[in-house]
Amino acid sequence: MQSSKLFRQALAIGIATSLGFANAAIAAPDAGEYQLGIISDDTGPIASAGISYHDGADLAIKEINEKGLAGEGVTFTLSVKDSASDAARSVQATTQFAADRNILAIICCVLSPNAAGVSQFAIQSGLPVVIYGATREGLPQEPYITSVVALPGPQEVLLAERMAAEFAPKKVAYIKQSDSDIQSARATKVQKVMEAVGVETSAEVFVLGADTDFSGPATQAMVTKPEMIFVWANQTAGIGVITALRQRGYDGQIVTSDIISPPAVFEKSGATVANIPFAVSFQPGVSDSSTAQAFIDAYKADYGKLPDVYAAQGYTAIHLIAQGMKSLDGKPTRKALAEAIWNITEIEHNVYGGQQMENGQARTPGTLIVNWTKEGEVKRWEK
Amino acid sequence: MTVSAHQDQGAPLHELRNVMMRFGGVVAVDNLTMAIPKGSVHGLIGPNGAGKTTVINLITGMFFPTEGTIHFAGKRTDGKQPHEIAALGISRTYQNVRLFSGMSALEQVMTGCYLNRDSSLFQSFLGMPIARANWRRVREKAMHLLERVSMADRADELAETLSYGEQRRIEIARALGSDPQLLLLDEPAAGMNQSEAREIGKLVHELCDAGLTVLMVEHNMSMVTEFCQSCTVINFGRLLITGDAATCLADPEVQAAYFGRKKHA
Amino acid sequence: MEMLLDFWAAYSSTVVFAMVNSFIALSMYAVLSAGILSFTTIVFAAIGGFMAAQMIAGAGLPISVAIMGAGLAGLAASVLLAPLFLRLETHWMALASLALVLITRVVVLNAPALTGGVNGMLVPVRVGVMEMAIWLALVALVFYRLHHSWYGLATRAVREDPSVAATMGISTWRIQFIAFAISGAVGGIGGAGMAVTLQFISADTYFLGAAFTMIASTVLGGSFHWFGPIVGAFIFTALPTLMQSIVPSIQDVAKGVVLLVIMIYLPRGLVDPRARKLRKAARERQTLRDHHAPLEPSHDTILPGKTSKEAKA
Amino acid sequence: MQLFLEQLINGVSLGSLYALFGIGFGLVFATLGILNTAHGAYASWAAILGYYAVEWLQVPFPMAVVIGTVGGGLIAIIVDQVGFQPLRGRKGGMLGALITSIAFLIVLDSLAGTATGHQSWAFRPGHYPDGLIDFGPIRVPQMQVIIIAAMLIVGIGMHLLVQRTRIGAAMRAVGWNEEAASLGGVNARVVILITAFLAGATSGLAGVLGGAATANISYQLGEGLLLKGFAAVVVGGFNDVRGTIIAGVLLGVTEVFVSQYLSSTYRDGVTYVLLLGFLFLRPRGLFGSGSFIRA
Repeated sequence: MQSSKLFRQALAIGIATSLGFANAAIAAPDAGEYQLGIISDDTGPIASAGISYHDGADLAIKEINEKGLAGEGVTFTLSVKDSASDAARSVQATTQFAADRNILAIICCVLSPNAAGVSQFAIQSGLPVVIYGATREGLPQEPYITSVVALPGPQEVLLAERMAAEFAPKKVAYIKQSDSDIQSARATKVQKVMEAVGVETSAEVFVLGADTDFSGPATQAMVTKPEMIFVWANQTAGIGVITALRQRGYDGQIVTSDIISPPAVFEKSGATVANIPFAVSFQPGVSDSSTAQAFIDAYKADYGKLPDVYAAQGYTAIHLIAQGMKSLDGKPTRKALAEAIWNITEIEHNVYGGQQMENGQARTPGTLIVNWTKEGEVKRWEK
Repeated sequence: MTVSAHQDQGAPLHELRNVMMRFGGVVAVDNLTMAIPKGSVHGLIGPNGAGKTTVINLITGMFFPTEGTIHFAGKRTDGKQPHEIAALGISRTYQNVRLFSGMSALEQVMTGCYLNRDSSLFQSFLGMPIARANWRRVREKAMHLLERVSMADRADELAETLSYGEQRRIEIARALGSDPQLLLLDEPAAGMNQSEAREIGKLVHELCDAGLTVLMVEHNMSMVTEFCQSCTVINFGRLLITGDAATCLADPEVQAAYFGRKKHA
Repeated sequence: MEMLLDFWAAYSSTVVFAMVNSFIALSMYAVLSAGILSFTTIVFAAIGGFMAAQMIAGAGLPISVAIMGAGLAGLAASVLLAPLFLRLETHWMALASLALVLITRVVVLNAPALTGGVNGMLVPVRVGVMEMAIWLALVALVFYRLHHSWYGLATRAVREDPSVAATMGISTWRIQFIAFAISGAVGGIGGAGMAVTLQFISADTYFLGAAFTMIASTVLGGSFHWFGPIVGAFIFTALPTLMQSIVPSIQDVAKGVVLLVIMIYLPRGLVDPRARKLRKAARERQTLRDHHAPLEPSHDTILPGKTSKEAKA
Repeated sequence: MQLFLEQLINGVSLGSLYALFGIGFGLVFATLGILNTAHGAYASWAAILGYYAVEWLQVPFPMAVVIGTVGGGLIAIIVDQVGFQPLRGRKGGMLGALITSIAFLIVLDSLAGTATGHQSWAFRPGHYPDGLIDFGPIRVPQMQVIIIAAMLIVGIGMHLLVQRTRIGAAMRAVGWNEEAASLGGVNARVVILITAFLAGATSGLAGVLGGAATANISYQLGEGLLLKGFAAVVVGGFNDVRGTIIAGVLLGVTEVFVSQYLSSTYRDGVTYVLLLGFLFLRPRGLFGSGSFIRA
């Protein structure tokens, strides 16, 4: 049967290729040379952010190796497996990393579902994971799973309090993405703050992440004549909503999240996203610590563009591992490394001007409330 | 008329009574009344586009008549689904051979024996002995039918690799699988040479002798005169004449409609 | 030896996912083999998946019980849906099934008590390779038996030519109803399989991406024999991993091109019993120097209902 | 009342995109018998080409629309000749064509992802008609007016083309039976090329206009259009341009009204349940009469 012959051939090629790779990996590494893994989102629906995380991580590796930040004579290489944001492929990549004895730890995941699946498997096979993107509560688990992403909440609360104090609006509308747990959670936090100070909710409009046309939702929100509209949705949908509001002539205050912080967004939307306040923990032009400045310069030199908040998170994830590594003298094991990382209470090398860790979970670092100017710069937001 | 001569063969097995079939504005069958005597080979003839195949489709339930009634063995069949009519004992072949692609000759005929199955789905996927015994029995029956059409030695071959004449014979064996009382043959000799056609004719006669009633749509006049006891001639969906074959073909109206047209074609 | 163990440790999960995808592909094959193009498999998988997740995470039942429950849930859903769907002809049915996939997503997102809503559900246990293999073997055995049964013959007849099949006493409706039922049960099992391998399921787990990938792998493997979908599922699961190591930057393009090339050169898929028999016949002809010219194979259609030839007769 | 009218216009404009997209999709199905899932990729690519034209070559927006539209048509021809033509000779059936189109969907989408750096782009403010037009108390974005007008012009044009011209007659003939059409003096190959081009071009037009109106030019642009366009075609009846237009517009209006007046959470649910209900009640579409099955 030719078909089964074909299948056997394909299988043979697959095995040969993979064995070849296994072989290459088994070739004994130099003393002090360790491998980390990244389950990236270089392709797929959220690749726009995924690539930034990956770039940030690459930069961190380079820096650590040059400066010996992971300890004397310790160098890292980064092994990449692209998940294309697919949960099954994320889990497969985890098992492959887990089986590869040279891999000490991995960083991963923008999407919470993928992070949850990866974590479960990593715990079962004892592989340290540092999460750099997913913001679901309760992901960190002692000692193997840690997260350098601050949970949503505090930043939104700060932002909302500031808006309430400075504008004292009477009526506010919320446009939320109903199929995203993170965005709904953020919107709820904001809404609570606003309602607590007596701001009336004029409309709650739900959109879906895959929507493209937002003229209906924009009209729906605008018709209730809110003084302020909060937009809580993923990047594409959120910018779509903002554009639709502006296109239809809404000139009230729009407030949103860090989805518009990447420089690529301003490049795309220009003045449409100007003067919209959002809260971030890292932003070129505003973050002014020396570490941040060094990171921004190095990133610009390597990639020819400014880093965004995602790149900063990928960068931080690798530095967290380096810090754990440094505290281990001698032969690191996965378990020892996991414990070392778990016990870190402050990330030394960070771009936020201070980053606390508590039970494997990054706490919200300094919050910057900023906005794009019409000229394409990010400034601290002022009314 | 000679119809009375055949009444001694008993009541008609199958009848169309005042059947009309319209497709949109086109009348394909126009007030047709036709009876197929039990135990005979009955011919249905007429020029191209006369509506012969439509009649077969009406009998097998592919089409529901716009008006009129259809009766088989004393039961109304118009409005019944094709598979229900098949279960009553009517089976057919096709003008342009429609075997199932990808099945061997034996599998084709076994599919034709579908109505012979007496094991349930559960029995067969549990692999119960009753299912296996039934399967074996039907397999033997299918082999026997293939032998009958002299195709037993090609049982395992894919039907589409066989010649046209062989495919026709397999189709007849398949149609016989359901043990029909009435077999409808739609131009069984089309595309065959004279000797192949005669073989088919002989086979039909043997079947008839064994008690089967046959309706044969045929173009080949010598086939009709040689093998049909009686026949019905239609043109433009209307009945021209019905009676014994020789009389029908000699009828001047038939000559005009049939051969007159044929000359111009 | 150690290398082999490493290899197995690295790729065992790929094998498990391939087995899980095999269920989904077999579920699609179940209806496809009876001439129906339907994406309802994904709906059955979702029902089975959340059912299993609830049974395991909520009720603490063992995996095998949960998989059984998921199969039954899928079966029940398909039996309820089939009468509605069988009223529609092919493309309308395909669309209706797509619409149902989209509706399922809305329902999953808005029924947090059953599905965790936007948060999805964690499944605390992971299925073993052996257990999954046993389930797949069982299901494959059922398909094998069915293939060599009345039902198998009838489905092939209905798929190739439903009106001819009807004149043999085969009820298209009945055959397609059974096909739906099998698809439902197997789809439910597949959905549960996804739950106990991904260990996290949400509305996105059972959505269009899975529908398109799985129909493609079913047809790629071959939709004329039950072994085809399994082959297709294994290839489609292993392909991204393989492409990743060969051409990481254009892995998706490469995947599309592989699919395209196979469809152009082997339009009936990798496992094609007819092609095998045709080759055998060709070989025999060569040796026998048979003069019979083979007929052009009639074109395979998945359209049930009356054919145009009939309609225009 | 004002809200109602504004939302009505939103719905009609959204629906016009679905209709515009659906016309080509239906045409390919009726004439060539292909359920083409790659139809959405034409729209994405047309929008990307339009973007390049405006932002890099600095051509005016109307020119970009033309470039995108023609580009969509050319891509459709390439896809047809590379992927679908080999299947025609061997009668691969509907399923083979479907899977081939999925292959193209994967390839074209991921190439589009690479071409855009996986980002979502948008025409810069001022580089496309982004102003408002006042109709009494109602202010309507220019893009919405343009989209509705484009749909009407293209829709009526296509309907006349298919029903009244020789090319249209030839298309219908090929749709009915390719072999018979060739015998009747119709050059089937030419008709296939024209059909593919028109389908790609209408999809491309929907892509450029939609991309501009929604400020979202990415490889995912076509995905949303695909499902809704497919729905419009099915509800409208496969081989009737009028049906596709009416169904597309209805779909858009339904979506917007459901989320305004019923529930925005259940918007898609309600829309698709209505669609399912319609299918079960009237499986042949708005204008469908006989069974549509290709020879």
